[in-house]
Amino acid sequence: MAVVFQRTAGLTDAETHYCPGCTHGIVHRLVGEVLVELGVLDRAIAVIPVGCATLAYDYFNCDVQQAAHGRAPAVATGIRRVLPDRVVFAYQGDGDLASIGTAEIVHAAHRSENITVIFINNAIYGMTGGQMAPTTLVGQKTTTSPLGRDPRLAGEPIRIAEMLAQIPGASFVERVACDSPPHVKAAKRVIRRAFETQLAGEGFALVEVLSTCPTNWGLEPVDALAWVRDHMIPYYPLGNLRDPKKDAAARGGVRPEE
Amino acid sequence: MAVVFQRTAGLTDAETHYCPGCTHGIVHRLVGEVLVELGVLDRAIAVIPVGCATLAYDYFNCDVQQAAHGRAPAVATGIRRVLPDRVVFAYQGDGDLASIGTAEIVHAAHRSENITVIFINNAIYGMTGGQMAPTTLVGQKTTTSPLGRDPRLAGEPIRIAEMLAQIPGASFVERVACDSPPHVKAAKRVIRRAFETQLAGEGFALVEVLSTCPTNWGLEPVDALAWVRDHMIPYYPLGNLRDPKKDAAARGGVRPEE
Amino acid sequence: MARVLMKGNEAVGAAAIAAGCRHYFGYPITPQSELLEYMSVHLPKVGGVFLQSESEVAAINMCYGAAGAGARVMTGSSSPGIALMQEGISYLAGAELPSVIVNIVRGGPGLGGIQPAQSDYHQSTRGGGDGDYKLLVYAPSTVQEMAELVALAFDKADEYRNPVMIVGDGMLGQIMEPVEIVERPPDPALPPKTWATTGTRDHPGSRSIINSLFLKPEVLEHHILDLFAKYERMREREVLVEEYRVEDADLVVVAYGTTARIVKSAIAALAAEGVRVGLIRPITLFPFPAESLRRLPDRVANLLVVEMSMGQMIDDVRIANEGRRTVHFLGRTGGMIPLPQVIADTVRHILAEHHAGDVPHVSVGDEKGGR
Amino acid sequence: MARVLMKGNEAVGAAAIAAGCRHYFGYPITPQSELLEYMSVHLPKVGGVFLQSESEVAAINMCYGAAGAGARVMTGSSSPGIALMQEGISYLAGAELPSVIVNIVRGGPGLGGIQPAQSDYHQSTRGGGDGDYKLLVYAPSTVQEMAELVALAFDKADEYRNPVMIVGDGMLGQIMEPVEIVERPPDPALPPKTWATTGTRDHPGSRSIINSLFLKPEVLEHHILDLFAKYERMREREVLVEEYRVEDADLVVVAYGTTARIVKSAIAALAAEGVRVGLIRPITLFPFPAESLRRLPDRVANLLVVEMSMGQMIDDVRIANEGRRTVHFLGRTGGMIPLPQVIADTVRHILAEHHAGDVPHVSVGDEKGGR
Amino acid sequence: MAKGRVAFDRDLCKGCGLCVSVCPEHMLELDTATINRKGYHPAHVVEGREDDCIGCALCAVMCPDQVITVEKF
Amino acid sequence: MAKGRVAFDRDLCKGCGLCVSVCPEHMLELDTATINRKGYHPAHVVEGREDDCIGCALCAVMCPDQVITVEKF
Amino acid sequence: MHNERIIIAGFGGQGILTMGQLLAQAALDEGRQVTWLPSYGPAMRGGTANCNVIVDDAPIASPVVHGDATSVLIMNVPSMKFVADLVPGGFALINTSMVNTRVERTDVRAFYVPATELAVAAGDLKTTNLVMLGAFTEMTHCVGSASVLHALEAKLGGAKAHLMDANRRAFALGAEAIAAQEGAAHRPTEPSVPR
Amino acid sequence: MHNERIIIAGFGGQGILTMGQLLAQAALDEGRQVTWLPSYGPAMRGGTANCNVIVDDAPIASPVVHGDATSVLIMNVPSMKFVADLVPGGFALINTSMVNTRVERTDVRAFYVPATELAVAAGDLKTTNLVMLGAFTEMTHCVGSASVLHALEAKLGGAKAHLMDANRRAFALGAEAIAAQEGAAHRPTEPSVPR
Ligand SMILES: Cc1ncc(C[n+]2csc(CCOP(=O)(O)OP(=O)(O)O)c2C)c(N)n1
Ligand SMILES: Cc1ncc(C[n+]2csc(CCOP(=O)(O)OP(=O)(O)O)c2C)c(N)n1
Ligand code: SF4
Ligand code: SF4
Ligand code: SF4
Ligand code: SF4
Ligand code: SF4
Ligand code: SF4
Ligand SMILES: [Mg+2]
Ligand SMILES: [Mg+2]
Repeated sequence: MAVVFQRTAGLTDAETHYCPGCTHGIVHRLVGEVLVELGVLDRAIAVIPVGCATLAYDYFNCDVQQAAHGRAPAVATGIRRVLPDRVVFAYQGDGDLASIGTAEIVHAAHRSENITVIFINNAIYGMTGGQMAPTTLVGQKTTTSPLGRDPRLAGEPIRIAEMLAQIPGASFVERVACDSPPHVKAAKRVIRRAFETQLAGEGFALVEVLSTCPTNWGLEPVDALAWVRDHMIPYYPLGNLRDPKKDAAARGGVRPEE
Repeated sequence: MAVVFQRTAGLTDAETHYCPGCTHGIVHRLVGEVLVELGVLDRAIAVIPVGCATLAYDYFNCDVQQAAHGRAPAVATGIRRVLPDRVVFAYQGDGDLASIGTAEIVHAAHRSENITVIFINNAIYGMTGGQMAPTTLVGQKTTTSPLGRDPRLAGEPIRIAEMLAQIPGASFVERVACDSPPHVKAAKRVIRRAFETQLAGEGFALVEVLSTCPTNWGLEPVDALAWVRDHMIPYYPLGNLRDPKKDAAARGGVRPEE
Repeated sequence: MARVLMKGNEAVGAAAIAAGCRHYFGYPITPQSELLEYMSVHLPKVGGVFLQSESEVAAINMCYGAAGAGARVMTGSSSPGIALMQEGISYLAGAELPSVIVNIVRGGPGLGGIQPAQSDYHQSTRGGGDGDYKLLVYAPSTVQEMAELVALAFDKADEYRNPVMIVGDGMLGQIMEPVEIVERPPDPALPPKTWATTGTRDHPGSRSIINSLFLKPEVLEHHILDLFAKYERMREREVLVEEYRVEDADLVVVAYGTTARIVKSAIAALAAEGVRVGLIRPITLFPFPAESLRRLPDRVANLLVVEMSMGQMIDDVRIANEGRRTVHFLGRTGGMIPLPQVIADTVRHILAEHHAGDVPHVSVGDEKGGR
Repeated sequence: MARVLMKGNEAVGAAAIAAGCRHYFGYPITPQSELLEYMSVHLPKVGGVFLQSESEVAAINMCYGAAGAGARVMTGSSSPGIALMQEGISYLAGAELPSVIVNIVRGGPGLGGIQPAQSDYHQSTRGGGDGDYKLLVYAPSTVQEMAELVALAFDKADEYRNPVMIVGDGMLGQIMEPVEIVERPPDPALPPKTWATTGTRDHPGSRSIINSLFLKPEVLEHHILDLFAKYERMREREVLVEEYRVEDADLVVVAYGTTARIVKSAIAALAAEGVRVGLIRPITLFPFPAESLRRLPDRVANLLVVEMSMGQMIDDVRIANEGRRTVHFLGRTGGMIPLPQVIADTVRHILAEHHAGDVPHVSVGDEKGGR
Repeated sequence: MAKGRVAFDRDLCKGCGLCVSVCPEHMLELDTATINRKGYHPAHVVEGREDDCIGCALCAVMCPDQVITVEKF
Repeated sequence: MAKGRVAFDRDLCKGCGLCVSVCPEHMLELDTATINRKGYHPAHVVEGREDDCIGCALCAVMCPDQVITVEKF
Repeated sequence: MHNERIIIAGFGGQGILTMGQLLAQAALDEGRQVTWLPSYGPAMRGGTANCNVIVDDAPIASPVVHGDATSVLIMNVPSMKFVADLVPGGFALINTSMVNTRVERTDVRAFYVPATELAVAAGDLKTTNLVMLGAFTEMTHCVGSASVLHALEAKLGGAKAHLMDANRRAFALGAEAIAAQEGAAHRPTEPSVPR
Repeated sequence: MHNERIIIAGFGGQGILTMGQLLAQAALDEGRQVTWLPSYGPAMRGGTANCNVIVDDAPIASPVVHGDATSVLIMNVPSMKFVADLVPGGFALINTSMVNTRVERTDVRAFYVPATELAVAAGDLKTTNLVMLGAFTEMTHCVGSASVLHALEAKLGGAKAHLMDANRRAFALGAEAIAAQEGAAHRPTEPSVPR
């Protein structure tokens, strides 16, 4: 008999304030598990955003800095440049990262800051009550797109992973989802890979996680998972866009660690 | 006997403050010529940046708004949304657009604002005395990369055109250069095409122009042209990355205007 | 239009539309988001443009573009978002662009909290942006007044070619009260915006330029002197203030916004005991109603400033007071609201113990008696 | 180290490095860029990190991260760039992060100009960011003093866990003067930064958290009261002021920064005529040396405030003065520099015409006599 | 014989039902008869189905609130 | 016979030499004997080469300061 | 005519804020002065919610009800703390389906209504707030029943008109539950607090 | 020992700011008090440049020289306006290679030196500023020649040491040009302006 699943030490015992079924909780757990499994929890520093995860300083069981809205990559840069041997990651929502924080994430990638970014794309502004995000799907109703997102007024949703993957410094970029157990398990492997990129000193790594916001989507949690599968994944294809492993292979294996 | 080349009415008679041989002057002229040739000078509104072109309100022979550093796309958006039938363009440097104004340019593209952006990539901050830009080449010496740009500290230079081309709303994106008469002539055709995109209501259009800054590069003007050819073009390949024409063709000609 | 129940945030939106505002650029933030949401629903219905910007920085610069193009334009946010707009606001002032900016203030500093506060007074009245400039600043205290001041703000913005700020605390944004929204098209006496970059030349060769750069210091100074002549006109003509029961008062309270309403409840309670307390309620924070303080009856030996902050307006009270009366302070901050009971207690205490010249009574963030 | 000729901007950098600063994040802007450039050359030589950020917004937030991680960190900019930092500065204050911010002030509003000014006084002393907070603000007047105050700033930032601002005008950034840079490692009496997120747990389960969010208003208020207790300690202990020839003065000028130097030239000229003029030069703008004004000899009936602005520090002078003396003002703005000749004329004029209680003499941006 | 066992820390449960939806054995449900400390109907094993658990932990993988511990035999 | 003609508005010239560098006829040079109103040695046609101009306007295309007018016959 | 200073409190999602708005709208329709002040927080579910409603004849100064409530409506256990805000003689209305403790103060009047159960009886668990409103109206006669129901009708509008019946039933059941108890609506017209 | 308040002015690129720095460094090396205040602007070429240098024995209050200059060094036509800043008895030094007008004021002393031509003679056009400095030093004896040359040597450093010779020649030619004129270095030690 063996315990095959239990609470991770990567998170504190605090109960989260997240709504029932919100996948922020799942991603928190995956990050916590990965930190523990990589043995780096004790030297990890989290940078948390403004958004529903803004209270995550109570959850991640490591040092935490709460950053201004959108500025987590800049804050993480500050930490990284002071403490080159720690594990630094930023956790950001899509309003935070893809809207107000666009410059900061682009330039963290551009500099290839040796940090890991977990990017929660739930196609909406959760904390402030369901306004449109740059990632909101066409036709999706939000409190600021009451008739559904109109691409003629607001443009078509932005694919952050694809955009960042164009930046030379973006060493690792992959999109995952939280809508089903296999996808969650895959997400964990990818998050691990993103931290390994940092540990190998290979530079900027970002994992975009397609997530739910049952509350502001106005869906039951289970239906929200289905919405990710049926609507988000088709527009935001899962998969790896940049990986030092692949890149090294493409270049003939010059990267030292492979 | 025919006059085959003379001053354009698209620019005022003011003498520019640009340094000898600075290609800002060439690009100004191309924009002025295109506005005249398209017959839209009288309904054009320019948005000018903070950078060496910050005094261009004296040069473009149309209405002009001087925008805060990096915010020209937001200012142009404000104008565009008030005056849907005018011709609105932003003229920005690489510090302005690729550094401080990253969020604004990405989101103007994202919304597919129906504006034209002329992006002067001279691989440096001109006006403030030659600091490193995100576009500064590896090894290039500037006043803030005194030993040459080190990609381990500052990342590898960003290719803005490629990055923006990933955004669905970026309808027209092309890179040109100012280093030789054929390239200048081609640049004019491309700038014209970018304005035509706007006139056809096809959304966001951007032309990246590889330019010189003889003063801060510490080169004679003619040598600066050679530097564009020998160092910039190899890293920043010229060519079209997005065009509604091509895109429509690829989609089977569904765009109305083709 | 009849009186309807509306949130303060919604009333701002409705009043703006009724005043001919057709362009809104903004970014979500609690406790202001209902304004944004109201605009997203209602502006398109009247052919207007609502655009959710990528950030507050972008929002204020979109306002700049739109205002420069001649439109009646508005943006709104709450404290941290307004902090981000400071450079843009300074540009608006420098380029003399009419625009209305709404700050539904919450507690700071930093991310702070989301409950009501008045701790952005300095930022609003003295400029958090760079350089010498002023905004015309309105501080309504009811939803109805907020609606009326919003309408006024658009006219004044156009009249002075200056950004105008509406400062409401989170309470005023969230409260619902009956309000009558009156259609109020732009004052026909306003001059045409010939300076705007409308892309239409009056005559060939005439161009409009919107700009705040003046590399020659003598030119920039001249420009600033012109701006300050304008601010001086505002000081002469635009002061709004409510003087409430000051004629026979033993003590006068100075408070604005919802805090002033709470003070009124305290005044009523004190009146029932025979204690006569007056209220000076600045409705314009800039220009500050210094005259109202100066011409108070001689019998008023004590002033009590009540703010939802650690004391910011008190600077303007002190400057106007010039040492004539003892200035006391009662402040709650970080989202705490001073209660009428506490205000009344403070007044009783001052009247019992203090006379002009005494050390002022400072009571900030007492542990009890706030909400 | 011997006295060497250095630009003010360079001396800031050298002094910071001598004070143990090893991290600089910043963005170019005239007239401050030499600081950035100095750091790009010299920080790597001592194993430090220079990073040109993508913007001032990023720079101040990098400072936040680095300060939170326990480093001695600095950023610098000039007026519009500092305006952009306001949200970040408010966060630094809210999260109590020690850091040094240099503002080499130029004329505003908006893009304004690039010549020297003092028109960011309000922004520095009252917060252009959101909420109730204060910075410790130093205003040096020579390059040597700037170097010394930078060193002090790092210690004070650590001591109070508060951002400290150095305010110099463009002149002070650009001027070269002999300066001696003294190695000045962190004061050994400073407590260890146990609060920093260094990613090293003191004991298992102990975590450090850097944060400015307090959703519960009572908790946020408590936090702000703690901050203000700290600011009160600064008021008690940190005031720096130069009182120059005030003992036997007929009139006292209040001026800071390079303006104060120009005033001294005027004082020398007046002294030659037998006119006795004193100078109060605030070295800390917050805390403001109000006491120095209060305890002036009774014979001083007139104060003259001289600023390179339309009058900002004058607010603090008026608040401290409480109506006791007549406060006059002489200001130049937008990059214009008040000349000793004009200052001397103004003093002569005041002494000839005014006595306590008269209407103050206001002379702003006179067409002649500035540079 | 049961191949696995699940245990719920039921006061942590927010009744979102994600675990219920993914259990391949369909052996979980929300306990509508109970309201936990947080005010939710917590998830539990359908009465009598305890032995059907295969210990696959899919329920736990999807639980956002770390309510579930899984053992495998 | 000349195929073209170039004219320089010489007080506008900043002496950058771009026109000189691109003229296929190599018929332009900076006039080091002259300093114009702006303080530069302006470009001009090498003495005696006036008739070599082919009116290709390449010089004008590269001139950042609109100094050059070109006619073609 | 009653002048009331009301606190309504419970879990988020129980329709707390709507209750207050209906009351406020009803009062407005009756030509009274009214303010409605909500608690507000982040969008996340599961927190507590409350609002202050003041109905008066004179213009309302402070919109805050704190320590001077004439009525409190309580929908969950944590909200029992608001009983302390009642003035002597004030009314507490408790939803006993959610709250199993009693009011300890003896200087106030407590009314107990199993509102959730009555709502289920009315045909829809979601009408619990209407049960409470019915009870409150009967308890205080602060506003007329017709005004509340009218306000609700206006709020539901066309699309949700079918919900009106259950709500109407719920409202009536709440009123009946109070009518059956003694002491309701007998409070002096003018509450004994300064306003 | 002279106390001097100097304005140096000309085109950007003529080494105006460097001239001031060399003077300031020389003064510092001689143990004097000194300030050097440049004009500054955007990076674009072609504008005018000037700087104020004050050399004194007492600490220097205002670093601005305006209307109270004891010397002006003029390298282009537009800079002739600075002659107006001279105190009576002040010295104007004009580079006649660039300026073909004469000083009109009669209450100041003007010196004319064909500095550019002398620089060419010294072997490098770019040493024009050293010609001017040589002339100025001879004219005022404000600092010693050796100090200026020493400052230049330090500034050029190793890599550019080969330029030293031409500069030295230029400096000497400037000094000679003045020595040949009458009236230099005869100004009273203490300028008649308040400092
Ligand atoms: C400068 C600033 N602007 C706006 C806000 C308000 N705000 C808080 S959270 C948030 C949106 C968060 O959305 P997202 O990043 O998508 O995170 P989620 O809540 O969806 O996880 C906003 C706009 C703020 N706190 N600061
Ligand atoms: C907010 C702000 N930050 C910095 C500056 C200073 N500044 C003026 S121009 C400029 C750089 C311009 O470089 P670029 O955009 O590349 O234009 P170029 O001069 O090279 O054409 C900077 C940083 C400013 N004016 N405002
Ligand atoms: S509001 Fe949305 S994103 Fe935020 S906790 Fe609730 S479900 Fe999750
Ligand atoms: S500094 Fe560079 S970019 Fe600016 S005008 Fe001169 S050459 Fe052109
Ligand atoms: S472990 Fe597998 S079988 Fe057992 S309850 Fe969970 S999902 Fe069902
Ligand atoms: S997934 Fe977790 S929180 Fe959701 S119902 Fe199951 S055990 Fe409860
Ligand atoms: S037109 Fe052609 S041939 Fe004639 S001068 Fe110009 S470049 Fe030379
Ligand atoms: S290109 Fe133009 S500016 Fe340059 S040298 Fe030729 S004519 Fe003169
Ligand atoms: Mg989101
Ligand atoms: Mg550039």
